[in-house]
Amino acid sequence: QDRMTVLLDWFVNPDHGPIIIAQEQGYFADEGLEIEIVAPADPSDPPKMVAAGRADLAIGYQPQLHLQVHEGLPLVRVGTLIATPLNCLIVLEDGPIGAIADLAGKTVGYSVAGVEEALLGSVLRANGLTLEDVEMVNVSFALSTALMAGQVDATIGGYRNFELNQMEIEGRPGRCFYLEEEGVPSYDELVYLANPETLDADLIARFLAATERATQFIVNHPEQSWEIFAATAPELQDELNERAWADTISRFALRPAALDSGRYVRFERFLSEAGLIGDTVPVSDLAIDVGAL
Amino acid sequence: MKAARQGALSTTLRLAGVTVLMLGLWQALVALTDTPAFILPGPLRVVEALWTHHALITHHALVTMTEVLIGLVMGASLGAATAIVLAASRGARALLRPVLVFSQAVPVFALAPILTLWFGYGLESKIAMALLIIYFPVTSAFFDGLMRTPGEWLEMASVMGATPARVLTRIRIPAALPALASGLRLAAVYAPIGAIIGEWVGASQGLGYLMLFANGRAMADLMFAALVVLAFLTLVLHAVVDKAAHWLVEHQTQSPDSKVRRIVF
Amino acid sequence: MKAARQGALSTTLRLAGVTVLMLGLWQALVALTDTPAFILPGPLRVVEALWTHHALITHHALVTMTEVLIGLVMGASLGAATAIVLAASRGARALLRPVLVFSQAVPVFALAPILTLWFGYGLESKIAMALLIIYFPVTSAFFDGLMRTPGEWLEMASVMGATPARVLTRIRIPAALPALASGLRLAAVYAPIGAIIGEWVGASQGLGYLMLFANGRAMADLMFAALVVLAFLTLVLHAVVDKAAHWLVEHQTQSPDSKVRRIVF
Amino acid sequence: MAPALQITGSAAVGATTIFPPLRLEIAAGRWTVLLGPSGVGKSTLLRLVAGVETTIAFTGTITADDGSAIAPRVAMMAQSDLLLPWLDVFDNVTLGARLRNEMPDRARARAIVERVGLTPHMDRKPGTLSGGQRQRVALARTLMEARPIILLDEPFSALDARARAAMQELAADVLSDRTVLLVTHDCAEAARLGDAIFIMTEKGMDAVAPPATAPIRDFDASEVLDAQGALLARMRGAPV
Amino acid sequence: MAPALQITGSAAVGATTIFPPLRLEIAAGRWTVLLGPSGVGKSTLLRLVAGVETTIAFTGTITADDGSAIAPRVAMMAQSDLLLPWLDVFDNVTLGARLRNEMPDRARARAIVERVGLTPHMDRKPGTLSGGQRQRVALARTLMEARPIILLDEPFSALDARARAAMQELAADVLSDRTVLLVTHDCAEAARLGDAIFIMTEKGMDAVAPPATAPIRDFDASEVLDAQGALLARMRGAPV
Ligand SMILES: Nc1ncnc2c1ncn2[C@@H]1O[C@H](COP(=O)(O)OP(=O)(O)OP(=O)(O)O)[C@@H](O)[C@H]1O
Ligand SMILES: Nc1ncnc2c1ncn2[C@@H]1O[C@H](COP(=O)(O)OP(=O)(O)OP(=O)(O)O)[C@@H](O)[C@H]1O
Ligand SMILES: [Mg+2]
Ligand SMILES: [Mg+2]
Repeated sequence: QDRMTVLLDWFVNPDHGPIIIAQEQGYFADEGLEIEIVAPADPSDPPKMVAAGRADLAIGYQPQLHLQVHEGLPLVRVGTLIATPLNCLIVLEDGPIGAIADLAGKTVGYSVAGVEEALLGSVLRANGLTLEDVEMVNVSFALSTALMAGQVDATIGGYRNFELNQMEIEGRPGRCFYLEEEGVPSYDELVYLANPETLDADLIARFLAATERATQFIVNHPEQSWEIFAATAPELQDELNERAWADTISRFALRPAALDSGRYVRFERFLSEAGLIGDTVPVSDLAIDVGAL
Repeated sequence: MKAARQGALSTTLRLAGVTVLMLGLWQALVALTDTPAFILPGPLRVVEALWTHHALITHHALVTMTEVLIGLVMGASLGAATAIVLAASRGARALLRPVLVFSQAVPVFALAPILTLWFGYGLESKIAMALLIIYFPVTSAFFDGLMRTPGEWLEMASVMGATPARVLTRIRIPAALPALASGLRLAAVYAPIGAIIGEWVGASQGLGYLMLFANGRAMADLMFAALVVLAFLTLVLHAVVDKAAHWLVEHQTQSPDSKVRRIVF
Repeated sequence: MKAARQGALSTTLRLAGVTVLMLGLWQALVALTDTPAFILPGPLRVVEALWTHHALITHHALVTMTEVLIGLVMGASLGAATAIVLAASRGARALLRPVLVFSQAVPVFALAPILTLWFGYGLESKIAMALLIIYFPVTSAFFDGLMRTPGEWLEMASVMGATPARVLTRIRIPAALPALASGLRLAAVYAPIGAIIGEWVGASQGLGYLMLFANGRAMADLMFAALVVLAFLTLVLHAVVDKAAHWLVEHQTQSPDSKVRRIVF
Repeated sequence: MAPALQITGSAAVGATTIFPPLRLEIAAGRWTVLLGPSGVGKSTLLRLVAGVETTIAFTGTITADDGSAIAPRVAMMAQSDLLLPWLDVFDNVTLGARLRNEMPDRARARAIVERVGLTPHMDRKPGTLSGGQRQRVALARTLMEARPIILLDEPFSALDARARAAMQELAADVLSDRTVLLVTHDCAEAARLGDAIFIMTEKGMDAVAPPATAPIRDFDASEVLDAQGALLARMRGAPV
Repeated sequence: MAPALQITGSAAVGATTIFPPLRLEIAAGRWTVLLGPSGVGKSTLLRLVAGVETTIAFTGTITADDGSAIAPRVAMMAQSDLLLPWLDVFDNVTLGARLRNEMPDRARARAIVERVGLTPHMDRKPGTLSGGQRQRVALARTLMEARPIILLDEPFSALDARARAAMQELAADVLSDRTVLLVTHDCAEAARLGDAIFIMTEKGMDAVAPPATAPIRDFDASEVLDAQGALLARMRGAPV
């Protein structure tokens, strides 16, 4: 039995389905792995901890990864958890914003500083606006409440599988503008990160194999997998998680170990053009296929 | 015995009264400001959530309480010790005091990644956080008290050929106990906040975790239920420390000081 | 005049010494614990970042400083006023004190969404946060001082037929000024933290915002540069309040108390 | 205007007797002097009359002959000076009026400060005054209180002979017509000032005949010296 | 063993003179008594000898005839009792030893407490003691200090005649052979105890002849009464 520590990006939620199911179904054990799962409260911590050697794997965001690598953190993507963007630009469904162009002069809330400005800028440009036309406010983790309470007119950084359901349950349904439909190159929302200098490719390959099996199980048995997931913690048993679970299934990477190099090249160029990073680096500095090592 | 029991009864009654008052205020606030329930739910909804989730809340409350108690004891001890060192040595004062202020000026939240790097995601980092947050009020209040020893006593001690250590233990520390008590009362209120912040930094248990979790899910009622439990625990802790502080001060002196309390309260 | 200038000089020198000491400690800590630079950069890199981004940092520091100063003045005034009300009336004590503790037991962070809802994302919500965070230490310390008036003075006043209001303003408040000073010193350290937390909850300006921003961009050096500036501002604020508190206490009394300070410091 | 007082009763703390049942008549508008060994309960008695004693329980009655309440008509100078360290001499002397929300009589205060010999120190804080100077400030503060009943607890104990004589004369002058109860250890003082003199002992209250002349007496008048000698002898334990 | 002391100099605070240049010789192993009007600087002088005066500047010298430092050989009883409110009578009396990190001589402490008449109050805190009882605790604490130089600042001022006489005798007994400097306002006390008597005035230091007999004298011996009378006359301002 080999021990591994995995840092989630945030509290356990349906996005982490494959990991939880693999754990519960014993797939990790089948691979000879004993996995310790740790959930932090600040999503910017786990990559640092992995870079510092505190854990073997962390869940991170592809857009953030580019910035982190450019700031010199020893990090590399070794696998994919969620293979599409989840991020969306949300407005109130019955609110005054009917199209993105209506955002001129309005306030947009965001939570994790970093790439949100670049993403929003690109979306705005695609709709004839610039960042100068809106006011951006960092509202921390109160995205939905800030929007529902009318403190901001739109939010960016909320997830389509989560915040949208949440708002609907609260009776203030939201409407999502999908970033990848508004000029932002598509990317992997959640990826597995490791320290390239210390990573153990064999361990990681076995880990990914287990999550791949779990993903297949989830896709094949959506109801049963929800039951298993919900049983792991009482706080997960509510309507929101159940609905989010259903909406997330189609977004799990079916081949977690597979690497689409083009995605990383395109996004690297996108960030460079937005001025967030300097010269681009080769994909091999950002992401690897552990199976190929 | 009887008096004590009556006292406890009246305290309970008063607390009950205050609770009702606060619930009323809360309901009024919600109604008046027209705050939506997903930001500030009314007390009824919160009580409901308390009932629905009582097992969950109890579990997490126990975890937090453990962190708080350990943090409080360690923070108060360390704080008192630091104050004594500062009071004892001019050199320590010149060097350490700014360092202390400096260290406090850094929001603990910013230190969180460093603390988790050093202490990991377990109980230790939460205790460290609670400790850090109460360390300064205790140090600061006790130190101020230690520096306020009436000069005549110090002069008397110096004529008597007292050793500095003995002046400290026999005169300055006893004379500063009311100030220490003041610091401890503050600490009792801050220790839970410290633990909560520690949990926010990274935890899978505790009321702080539960709050963030509920917040992330816009479950305002669960979040406020956890908050109410936390506030209640703090209230109890404060009452206990207040009693202990009174005892500490009363026990050592029958001076006019203690008489006042009897008159004024 | 000359003495004052010399005092200021020696204070500056001492601060400089302490700064060097702390930079050394920091460097040693980084080296010894082998903490990677993206978690805790060494002082040199931070100084470099300070230089590179000085315009940016100055801008945000000014915003934060404004919030802190307004919050400090308002929080200290409100806190002092509350302590006086509590000390003046038994009824207020019975009702308000638990409410006060209760209110403090609720982590400000949890109140943040409510505050921003009521006050918006502008200056007001940060001031409210700074105010909230220093309100309790000031109230608590001053209140404790007000309840410790030597009984003989109160007896004398009662024989003289004093009105309660005058006893408060002429005896209890002056006698409690050292305790208030103690509370103010704490407040000076906490007010900046309050403002920072306010900014973390939602802001587009200020050092707290800058820290979050730098954190999101994984720019540890910028984040620590902002942190250092914040700590420095706190240090200055603490020194100023310390001086003011000394003045407050010294000015009103030439009692043995004040003599001690001269002897012991 | 100044009432006569009658005190009858005993005092105790828990099971400990502080003083046994005793009876003390204090004549209206006169100086009544109380002598007695240390710890016999003199200060306690004064505090009971002023209504500020809270730890020692009194069983009995303390009444004024006009039937009105006593406490609101009392001014007391306690055994310790109780000066407020943050007020200067003048402000300490006028404290009573300020505490009652009245305008202090500044001219009278200045006159009294002059008569206790502290005009040069008017603006000084108590922390820098000598023991005797502090006591004189406390005396001046008490004399400022225009109350019919005055309780003085060893008011001249920290003064030299000359200042003591002067302060006795000042007090006798300012407090003429008031009902004064003076506690002292100085037999010469008792002989000089007392309209009535009592010695309080563990057994009770003994009246002693004062000199035949009216106070305030000359300190070296022979009847005063005789009375002083007699008091000293009794206080020192000579057979009664 | 106990040294003689010589004090020459003047004291001032800023531009204010506290006392003018004066000279005081204190004989070894004897009682030197210092009288003087209130505020003339007696306590200041004692504090200067003990080396604790910090606000008043002294220009001159204070030396012992054996050339060694004075401060470490001093025990002082200040004008206020300075009891620690959180210690009971016994612990207050043995405070010196505790502060020096020495084992207190418990038997001796008990004996001294007995002699100041406080054995029944041994376990009480100072807050509940009478003024005279507190003063006796402070006296007992000072007598516990086996120092060659003893400074007493009005040590018996709060005591009745009987207790005062007894405490004078106790002090004279315990402090025989020590160099004692006693400040008092009681001329009888000066006449009874002084090997040498000085009157400190605004102008300087005047020596007064003590009674011809050796102290401690009988309080009603005629030469003591005469000396007391002469001192009183001088203190009250009769022409020198
Ligand atoms: N800081 C100061 N500034 C000005 N004068 C001062 C200061 N401190 C003390 N004095 C004065 O010094 C003088 C000497 O005081 P000291 O206590 O020595 O008098 P004393 O002879 O002991 O009088 P007493 O018999 O009343 O105790 C007093 O007049 C006092 O007012
Ligand atoms: N709480 C208490 N418990 C027991 N005894 C007490 C308490 N408070 C006071 N006493 C005693 O009561 C007695 C009377 O005290 P009081 O101060 O009235 O004496 P006094 O006659 O004024 O003496 P002095 O001349 O020394 O000032 C003292 O013996 C004192 O020890
Ligand atoms: Mg008395
Ligand atoms: Mg004196």
